[in-house]
Amino acid sequence: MSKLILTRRGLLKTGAVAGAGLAMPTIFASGAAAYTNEPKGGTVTLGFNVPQSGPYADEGADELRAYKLAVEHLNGEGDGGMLNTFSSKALKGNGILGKKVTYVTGDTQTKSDAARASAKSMIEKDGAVMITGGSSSGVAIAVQGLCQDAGVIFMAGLTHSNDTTGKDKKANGFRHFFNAYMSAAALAPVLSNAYGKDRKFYMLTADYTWGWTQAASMKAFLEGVGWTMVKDVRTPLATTDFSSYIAPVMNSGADVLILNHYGGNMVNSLTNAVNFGLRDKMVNGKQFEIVVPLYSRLMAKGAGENVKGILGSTNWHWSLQDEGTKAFVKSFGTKYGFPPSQAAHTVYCQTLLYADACERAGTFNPCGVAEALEGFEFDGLGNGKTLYRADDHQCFKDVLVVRGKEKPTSEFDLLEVVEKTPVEKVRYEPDNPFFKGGSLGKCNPGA
Amino acid sequence: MQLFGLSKKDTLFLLIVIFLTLATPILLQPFAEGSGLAQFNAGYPDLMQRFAIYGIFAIGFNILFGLTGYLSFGHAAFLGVGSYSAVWMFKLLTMNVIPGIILAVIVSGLFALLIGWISLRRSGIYFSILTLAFAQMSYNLAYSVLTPLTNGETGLQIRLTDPRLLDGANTTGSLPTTNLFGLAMNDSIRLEFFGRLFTFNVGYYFSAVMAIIVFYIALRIFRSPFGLMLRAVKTNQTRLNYTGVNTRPYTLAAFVISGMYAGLAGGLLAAMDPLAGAERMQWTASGEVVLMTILGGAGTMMGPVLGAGFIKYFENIFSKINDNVLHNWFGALPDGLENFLVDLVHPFVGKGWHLTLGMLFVLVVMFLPGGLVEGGQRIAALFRRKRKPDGSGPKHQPKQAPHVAE
Amino acid sequence: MGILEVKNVSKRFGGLKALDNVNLSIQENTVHAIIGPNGAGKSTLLNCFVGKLIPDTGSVMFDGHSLLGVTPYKINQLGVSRVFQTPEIFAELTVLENVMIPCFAHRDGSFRMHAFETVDAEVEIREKAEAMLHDVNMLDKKNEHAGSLSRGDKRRLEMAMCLAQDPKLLLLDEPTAGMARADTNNTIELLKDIKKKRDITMVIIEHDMHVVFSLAERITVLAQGTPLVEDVPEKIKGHPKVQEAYLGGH
Amino acid sequence: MDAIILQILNGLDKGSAYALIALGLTLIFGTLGVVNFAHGAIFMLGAFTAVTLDRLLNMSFVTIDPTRTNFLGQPLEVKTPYIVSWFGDSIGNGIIDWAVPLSILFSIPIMLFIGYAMERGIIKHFYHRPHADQILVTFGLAIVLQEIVKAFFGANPIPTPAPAAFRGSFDFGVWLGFPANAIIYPYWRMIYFLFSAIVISGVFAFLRFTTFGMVVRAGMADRETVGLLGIDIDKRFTIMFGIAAAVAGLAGVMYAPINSPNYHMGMDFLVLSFVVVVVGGMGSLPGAVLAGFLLGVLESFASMNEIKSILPGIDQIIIYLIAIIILLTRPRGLMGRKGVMED
Repeated sequence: MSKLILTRRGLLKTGAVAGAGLAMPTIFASGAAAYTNEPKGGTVTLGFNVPQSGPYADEGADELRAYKLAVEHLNGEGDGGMLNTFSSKALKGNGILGKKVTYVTGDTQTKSDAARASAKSMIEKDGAVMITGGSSSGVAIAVQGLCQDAGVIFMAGLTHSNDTTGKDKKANGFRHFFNAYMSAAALAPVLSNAYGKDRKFYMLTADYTWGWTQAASMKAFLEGVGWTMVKDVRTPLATTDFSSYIAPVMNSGADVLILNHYGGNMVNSLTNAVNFGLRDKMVNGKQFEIVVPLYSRLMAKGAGENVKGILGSTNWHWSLQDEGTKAFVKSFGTKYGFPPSQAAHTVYCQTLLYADACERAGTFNPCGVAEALEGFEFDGLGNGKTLYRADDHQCFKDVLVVRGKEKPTSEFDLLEVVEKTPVEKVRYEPDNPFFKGGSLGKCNPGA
Repeated sequence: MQLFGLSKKDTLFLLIVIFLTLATPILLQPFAEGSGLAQFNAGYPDLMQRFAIYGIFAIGFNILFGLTGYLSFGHAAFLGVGSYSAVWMFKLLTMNVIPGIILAVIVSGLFALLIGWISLRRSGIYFSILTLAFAQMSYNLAYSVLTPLTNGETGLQIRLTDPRLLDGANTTGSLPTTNLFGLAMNDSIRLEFFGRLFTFNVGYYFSAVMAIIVFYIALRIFRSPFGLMLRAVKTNQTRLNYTGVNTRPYTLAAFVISGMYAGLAGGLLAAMDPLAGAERMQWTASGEVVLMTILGGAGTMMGPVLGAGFIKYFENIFSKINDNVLHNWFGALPDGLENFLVDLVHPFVGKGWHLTLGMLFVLVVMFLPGGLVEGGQRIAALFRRKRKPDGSGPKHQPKQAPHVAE
Repeated sequence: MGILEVKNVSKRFGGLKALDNVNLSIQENTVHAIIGPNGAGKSTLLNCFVGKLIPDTGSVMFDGHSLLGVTPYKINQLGVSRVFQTPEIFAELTVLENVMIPCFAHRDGSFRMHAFETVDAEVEIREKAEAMLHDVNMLDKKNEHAGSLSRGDKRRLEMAMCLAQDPKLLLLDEPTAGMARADTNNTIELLKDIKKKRDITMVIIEHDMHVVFSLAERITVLAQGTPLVEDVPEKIKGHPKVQEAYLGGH
Repeated sequence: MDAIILQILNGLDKGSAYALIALGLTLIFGTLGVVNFAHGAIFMLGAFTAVTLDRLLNMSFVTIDPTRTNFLGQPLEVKTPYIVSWFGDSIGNGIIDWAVPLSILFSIPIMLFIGYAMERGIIKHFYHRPHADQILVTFGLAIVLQEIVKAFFGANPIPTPAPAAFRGSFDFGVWLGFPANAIIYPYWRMIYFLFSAIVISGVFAFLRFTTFGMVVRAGMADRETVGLLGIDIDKRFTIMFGIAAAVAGLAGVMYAPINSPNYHMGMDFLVLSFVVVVVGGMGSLPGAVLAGFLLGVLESFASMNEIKSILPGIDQIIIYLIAIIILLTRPRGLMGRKGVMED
């Protein structure tokens, strides 16, 4: 009638002596499950943890759309999307390892506390075997740490900070999205070609971890192509009006302004900068230019006309013409009526990649899945040939440099791809100074 | 029966609270696993821990606000400072939670002493804004300039490379867990009965015992001459001054005590999950505890706890109801009706959980001026009236502030 | 030497001279009334006794202590209690609690961290408070909310609160203001009764001459911030200067 | 020197937004004694009336252009705003271009109505309730309002540009004898500053020179007495609530081109506007305006590199630091009245 399940998560080190008598539950043998939330029935549950309230709610909504699409495709419904173009053919359209895929959703609120609470409820209450999603690096790193401790796989959503696969990398965490270093590496040569070798740049940087890694990467690469930095000014996260930071730019002698901002900050700082007429000015005999290193189409939409002609980088764009992209855009566009964002794309890929790794490993055990993902090379997911590097669980793929389109044909057609920087140009060693300091640790299956 | 220096009524009250707290893992799991309503079960460790911890936070806040009427809008700062202190203890000394929690309480108490000493020079809205300003400064600095101390955006985490002087070398290659003399906080016993899964979690029971202890302390404070003085501060400070009472040390003591409660809550949050993020100090977090207290019923013993549970329940349970779940619920109905109902409910759940919460704030405060506790009292009165039809039910008393008992 | 010695006290508000070189000596165990037309400075003077205002010049000595710049609660702890024009009570507490608070303050001083004792266990305090309520005929209302009392009851409650501290000096700021005749008479009786039972000095500010002449042993007449005369009631009644001040010579 | 002038301009501009919001807030605080946490949401609603008008003007019919394709390779649906088809290209697009200034007219009745409805529907039940209850109900209301906006307009910022004629910037420096490009300032921000100056003086003139205003000011000072005079002060206070909402709404409309509106912009301003009102002193309208400009200017100065290099992170906390200093040195803020919201 009743059954007793015992779990013993976590490893006890300190208490072995002190707590032997106190630690009642620990005297029972370890539980029946081989790893956290081992799926027992005919279904497997994935946890989609995305911002549903707060400034990134639209991005979260788009991620959620892509997740639903991915689940359909995995379960053999719909047109199959990128399953048809994916280089690995392990997935059969019958769920994962024969189990039907179900999912639970949660709201990260773009706060690390709330995101962890939401992820925990997915793990503890709903039995999710993998957590994925998110739209900021702080949240990604926080949830990645949680998943490591709990013994489930974390497939990061939109997170661009170097730290996610740098000093905060974890054995159970994987990132498909590109990072600040790659953006800078891809942008620098394009900028120097477009605007000349002798430029002076001024940076406004969001005053938190992501902003700093972005600024440091941009500085390193732009100085590498011979540009000189006039100043790097940090702006508080809560800033809504950037006028007092932008006003001094004109007189600083700089002729390029780099905005290391994302989300609402980016929309406002770019709008303010354009309103100040910076782009109409000539400085040092050159046209003044603005650069936004990390672009997002959804955010670009918020800035409206102001993005026209402005260069930046992005992980993926729907206007690419490879087979994978076309299949994904068709599938997504048919279902929802508009093209997917880069956030939607990266989380769709992450879901497929996870499912595929489970199939290839033949298990949902996080250690098996991680092993299958490490060093995995694939193609057909819209970014060309891609490698999931074993050393830091970062995907290496081409990086897109894009420009705000001068004559958009629709409300989605805001960016045009200027250059596809090949992966060799953005690759770095795992011990690169921008990424050193953390270690993956060992994969944790929990239980 | 009188225990622990409490009156008979209070002893009974405390025993009920102890029973409810200990039975929470069962009480919050009323629906069978796999049934459509299982979505509303809240008996999983993380949420139960949050109930207990935010309950502590709100009880402490109520000692200041409910008794003295001083509305602090910066209490989250103490929560955050408590969390940071505890995590630093986990990093430097040991993963045993006791030193971390003790440090959290001490540091937040000192921080409260400093902020209270300055802010209590003013009263009313001026006091509120002073506390708000201090908390916002703490948050902004923790997010940016103080990153070496707080790890900024990402939040302060434990690492393999931390010294942890008392714990000995870590050879496992994975992060240690917080524990109480070896009893890991994330250990659980799970029992399945009648298709319901009950999780008895070490961390929850640790928080629950803490919550009961501090609830008892708060009860004693409410019933003490000190508590009487605090209530006198709220009702008439002028008279109190002309009665030979120096109100400053009283309010400051209340402020520091409630700051220490917040620090304890922060320390416990870190003990359950060793990560301390700056968002814990943001004004929205301070506002949340204000809302919890008022929603439940300020100045009452149970109100703040109820309010805390109410808000945390919505945040964690309602936000997870998506269309998929809705279709499951209404799946048995004809398609047209099913879609209609799903569309009807859709805006209020999942990403719309804020909307529902906001509407409930408005409704509760409109129709239950004494908060959720008043709702409980009304229901109780209804039952009492039924039992005694002779009309000796609740008298129509002149409207008054919710009574301190209950 | 009186219990309260006021020497050369002046107080200005902007251009207005509220008190002008006031000298006053109040003898122990007397009932001393201060009367005068509106704006004579009576309330200002009273506020200088309790620490609410600090005189610009001069000195106020109570029982050998200077009261200048001393905060109200410290002055109260020296033995000065005050009854306000509008009763200041703890409206949200019960009548009994209202009286227990001054009992605590009298026993424990201006601050004590008695957070872990219970009010219920303080039998002595409660009994004393009940005795005080008995003195003012309010014991039957001890569990009522103070805020819902009638004005007369509030006044009596406030007196009980003040007396609970065994003050040496009781300051009464128009204790019968706004009262019906019957209530006023009750209050007079009450004050007489108090005076009979204990050693206490009272200073009364009052408009109502009936009250003043029923209670006062000495009277000071204040006009335009200066004492005009000070004498026993019988002499004040017919004093020409008083007539002038009240009936308006200018 | 030019840097300082620039930051003064910036500060005045920021300050005018703060002052406008704080002015409305203090009308509600001072007149009605209500702690209105929904005031930020009203500001946000104002901005969204501009968005709504923009949407309305852009209402389009759809024609299929077979020669072009959309992102799925299907024939492109071309949208033509009705206004353009009615009035022709130049006039039609001209009207759409002027959506923001037009929304000023559009928003006044709407915001007055919203304020009126809020006061009659909810706020009026809370005049005699504790401030804590007012906070809870208005906060709940703010959440509801912003969630409704989110449901209709999404969470992303929505670009709402100023008319083409006001885009770009003006070279102040040349005017003052500085070299070119030394002090440039966007036209729209200057308009914002002028606009708020007009609105603020309008409100002051209204309160000073009309009978209505005089009654309201008397009511602010002593509500009971005015009530005893047989004047229906409640009705006037309702209207004041409407006016306060309209002021906040106008601040929002005009702010839309400066920063693209999003649904939680009200919350971003809420805390700040409370700080401004309290620093200005409870119940004082001139105090609120003064504090708005003061904090705006100081915030701008704090973001100067020269100052940041001496005090890193000062721009993160300047507003709060100033608030603390002012409240500790002046117990009732800059110009607060005694006894208002002190208990």
